[in-house]
Amino acid sequence: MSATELDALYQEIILDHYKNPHNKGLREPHEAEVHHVNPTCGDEVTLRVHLTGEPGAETVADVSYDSVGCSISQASASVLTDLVIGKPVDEALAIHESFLTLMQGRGNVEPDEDVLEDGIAFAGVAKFPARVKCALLSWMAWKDATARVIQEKAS
Amino acid sequence: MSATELDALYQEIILDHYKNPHNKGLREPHEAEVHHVNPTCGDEVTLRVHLTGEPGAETVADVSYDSVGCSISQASASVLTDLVIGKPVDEALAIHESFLTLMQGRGNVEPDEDVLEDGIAFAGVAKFPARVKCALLSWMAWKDATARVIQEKAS
Amino acid sequence: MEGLLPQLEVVRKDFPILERTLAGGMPLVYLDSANTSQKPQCVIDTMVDHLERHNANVARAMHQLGAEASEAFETGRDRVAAFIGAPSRDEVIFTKNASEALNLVANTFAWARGDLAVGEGDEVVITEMEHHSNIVPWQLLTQRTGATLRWFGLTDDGHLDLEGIDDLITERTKIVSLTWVSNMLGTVNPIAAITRKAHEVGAVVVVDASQAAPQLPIDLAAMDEAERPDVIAFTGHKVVGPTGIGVLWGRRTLMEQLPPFLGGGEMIETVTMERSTYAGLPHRFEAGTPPIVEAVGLGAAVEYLSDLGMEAVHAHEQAITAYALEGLATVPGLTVLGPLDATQRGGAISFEVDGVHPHDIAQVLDSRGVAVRAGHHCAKPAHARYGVQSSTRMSSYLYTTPSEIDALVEALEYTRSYFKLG
Amino acid sequence: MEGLLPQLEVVRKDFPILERTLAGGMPLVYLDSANTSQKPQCVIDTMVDHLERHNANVARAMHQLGAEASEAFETGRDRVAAFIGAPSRDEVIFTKNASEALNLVANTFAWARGDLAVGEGDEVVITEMEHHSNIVPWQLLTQRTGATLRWFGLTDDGHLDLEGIDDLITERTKIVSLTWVSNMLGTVNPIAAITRKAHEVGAVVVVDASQAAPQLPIDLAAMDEAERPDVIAFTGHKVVGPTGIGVLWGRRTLMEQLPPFLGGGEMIETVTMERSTYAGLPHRFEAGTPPIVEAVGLGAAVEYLSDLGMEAVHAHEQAITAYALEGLATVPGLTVLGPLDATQRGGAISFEVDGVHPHDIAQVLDSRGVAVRAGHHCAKPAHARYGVQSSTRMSSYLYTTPSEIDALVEALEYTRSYFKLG
Ligand SMILES: Cc1ncc(COP(=O)(O)O)c(C=O)c1O
Ligand SMILES: Cc1ncc(COP(=O)(O)O)c(C=O)c1O
Repeated sequence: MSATELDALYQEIILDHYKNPHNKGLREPHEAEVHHVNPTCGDEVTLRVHLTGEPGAETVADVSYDSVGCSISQASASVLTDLVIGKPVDEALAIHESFLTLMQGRGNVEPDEDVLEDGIAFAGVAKFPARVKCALLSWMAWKDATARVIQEKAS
Repeated sequence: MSATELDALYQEIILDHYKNPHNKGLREPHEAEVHHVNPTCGDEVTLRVHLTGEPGAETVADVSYDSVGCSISQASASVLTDLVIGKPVDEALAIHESFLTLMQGRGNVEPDEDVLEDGIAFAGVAKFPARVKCALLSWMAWKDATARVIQEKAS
Repeated sequence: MEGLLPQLEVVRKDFPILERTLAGGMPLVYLDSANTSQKPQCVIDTMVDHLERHNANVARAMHQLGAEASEAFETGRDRVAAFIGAPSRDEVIFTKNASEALNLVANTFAWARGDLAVGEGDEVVITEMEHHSNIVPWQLLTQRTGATLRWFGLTDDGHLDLEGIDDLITERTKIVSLTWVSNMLGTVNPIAAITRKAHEVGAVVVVDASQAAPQLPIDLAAMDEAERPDVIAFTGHKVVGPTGIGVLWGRRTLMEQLPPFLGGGEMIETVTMERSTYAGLPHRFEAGTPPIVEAVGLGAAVEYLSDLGMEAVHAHEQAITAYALEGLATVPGLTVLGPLDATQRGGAISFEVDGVHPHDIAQVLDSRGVAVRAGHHCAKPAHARYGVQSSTRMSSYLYTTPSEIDALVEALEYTRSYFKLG
Repeated sequence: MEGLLPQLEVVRKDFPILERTLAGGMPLVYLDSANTSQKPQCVIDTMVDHLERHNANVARAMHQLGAEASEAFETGRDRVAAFIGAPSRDEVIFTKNASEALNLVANTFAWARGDLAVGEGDEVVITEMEHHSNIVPWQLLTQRTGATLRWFGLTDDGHLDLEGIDDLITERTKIVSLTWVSNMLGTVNPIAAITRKAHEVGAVVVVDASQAAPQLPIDLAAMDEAERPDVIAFTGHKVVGPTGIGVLWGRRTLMEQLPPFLGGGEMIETVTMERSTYAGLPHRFEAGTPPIVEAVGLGAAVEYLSDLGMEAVHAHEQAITAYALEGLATVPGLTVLGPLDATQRGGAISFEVDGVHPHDIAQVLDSRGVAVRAGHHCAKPAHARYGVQSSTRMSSYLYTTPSEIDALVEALEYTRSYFKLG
């Protein structure tokens, strides 16, 4: 890995979010709380989701979390919350999908800044297979928690 | 393996004992009966020992057996019985020891015809590690059975 | 001869050991491939390249070598998944051999609770033609749980006796475990029909594919779900791969319900001194450092087979087997154990020769460079069923030529004359 | 520097991977040997020669290739037995890795009856510094049998807390299982003293020698019987051997009493459909085709180590470790976890750097070619004990040079500046 690739990984935006994470700290109210772990390295996140609105047309009213982990996993949690809070769940899920595609693209996917905003800073991560899991930790937790709330409401 | 080595393995004496085994068929009286198996190939022997005489000075009064197996294992059982029946146990054990040394010698041990008689025909077997177990099957069974009788008598 | 692999002589050049000569300058005639297969140069080279240039531990390592090793290892898994048409690559679990794969299932069933629990009144069904590795694990399971072990018997011509199937596979049946292709009789069993029947009563079906994977095209995803086994097991060293690796493919919903087998590194989610939680598939069943260079080698091996085409490999086996059955029929006093129709069987042919013990046959054959196996081939019950204690087995593979079969038949004639059989 | 291996530069030439360059043309600085060791050419060549010229299945095969393969395989066992001074070569059992070896013991104890039976009221004692592979198996055993799991805690400076030993090792203790050398803290534990104590109460002692075997001379036969563990386990890939093989040495009288683990080919004496009897040691615990080419490679590996001399390897590790501890002490904000005296520890050094997560450290180090491990190193409880969630670990081996340590220290300085830490 060259110094340039290293810089592509550790973009300023990422280091900023790492040093000053948004929406960190667990909050009320929430309908689901999940705890996800990256078994390989031990990074952990506890994440809460609060949805409002009618079944089938929910909105992500709040996402809060507590976590221990590396710069990539911390920054991606921070970016996640920025991107999804306030969005209709459908739209948030589409953003999730788009982030996932970027991360699994091995560096060959062009990120859409309109959709991913600060998230495009993670484009460089996709070239580091070992770090993709770091970037996805909180995103997977969010999807899991959201699915649980929706399922619960439906039943 | 060359044809000469094959002939060294399948000496006439061995093939004769194979076709006309001595002392085959289980007989009474006996103080111990053992069943030994070669796990790799499935060859089996059931062998009985009858000892007479005072503790510490027993004589091998009879050895009889029933077995399924290859020419080497069959012939060696036949030769064994010829060699030990009628001998004092001590002497029979010494013959056993000498046969064992020959078999484990990888072809580098010179057999003593005075001790092993027809048993010297097995010298060629020692060069075939896979067949050494065949040659030793009944010998190990005999030693096991003899040890059991002696132990039983002692206790 | 029809059905042979195109360019067989070129294919043989891929296998360096086939150039070997043995004692007395005899060329090697290797007819023991059901025991273990030979390795093509590309498998060996791939392993060497890995060890010389990419060696590192997997999953845990974040550096470049670690990334390369992990990628190579997981590519091995992808290739194996493709080779058997696994519905999901995460259902492919690496074990140390087929035996461990079968034991993994039997051993975890002993600790299963709820729906999968095995206990008194439950039955496990196997067959009389199983390899010991598909008998002993189920004996241990049933002895330890109080369940009952039952089995399919065999017909005189070497097939499963399916007459009593309705009596054998019942509501009490928890598990049916059987071999796809017999390593002794060569018989190919009707896996789909038996699986369908077992699934009807809610039983789990485990298939020992150790002899099937080398010779039959397998496409799990293409099978009707009702007829698809829940688990299949096979072993690397019989599919031109290295020793030290086996494969267990297991239906996700089953494997996720079974309790852990070996505990340790890589199979955990989190560990405290008091308790642990476990990782998802496939890692849940892969405790400790996996067989890394072996998975890399196995990946190259199944690629090699796929490049030849498993249909072509299968056709080759059938052609050679037919030719061998014909040749063996010309040897006086020789009796083949198992089906005599090459289209209905695999490439392992066990036989007896009147008046000569299998050991002695194998020994004389070996003096002519012909390598076969003699003994019970880890199938004592099947031998007992046919009233024999041991047999001689020739087994061909994709590199076997008709002239090697000729050499076998000639060597058998020589054996008979050596032992002075009329 | 004193204590280094003589002719270190020549020794390094034995390891082809050390010539590799990484992205950006960086030379490889491999400091992840506690994770897996690199392989000398002689190990690779021995494996290639086996695969190209002697490949066959072992034990079962009577032909010349089979005899050659069996001889090569069993020579591997002889060499491993000599390497650890095993009282008997039949006590050396090949497993797939250290994890399987430890699980084999824990798993069979679950089914043991009589003297060895484990149940309610019995206790199993481990330590807080164990690798997950020496924790989870005992959790499973105690959960499944109703026994109680207890453990030694750790002192602030990274040693076992032996204060409460009389309370911990008592008449209730059935098994004590602990690591010889910690893979996280580097601590070398007082195996002899603890074994003596455990034997006094009749407990079985299992020692995880995964990190000890690569670096300490081991001579079991020379140990006082009261102080000799009953079982030791280690793994091939950490002693310059291949993956896919581990070693379990077990006292004969213990191993013969334990029930079978995996059932199948090679571990049996005789099999009928109703029941089986089992072979003697070591085969009793080696079901199925063993790791043949791996045993051959491992044999070459331990020969290589013995030729260098384990005393010399140990001295080298100690010299490098001392030098590394000195170097690391110069990095601002860096804290080493575990003992600080090189003579009292093994070569794995885990540390934290204030303000940078281990992942990020490892990543920047990797951009300079320096390969280390970041995470919990399969020792979550030990990390939790010291209030850290993960750490960075450098681990040296016989091929490590002082200038590689310099490269590490420099790269750590660079990491600090990269993340703009004062
Ligand atoms: C102390 C210790 N025990 C056990 C193991 C497990 O070894 P393996 O992964 O080869 O089973 C390791 C290495 O990973 C180790 O360092
Ligand atoms: C049908 C069958 N099942 C299981 C096995 C066991 O395979 P392994 O010895 O690699 O575990 C074999 C081969 O020995 C086999 O032929």
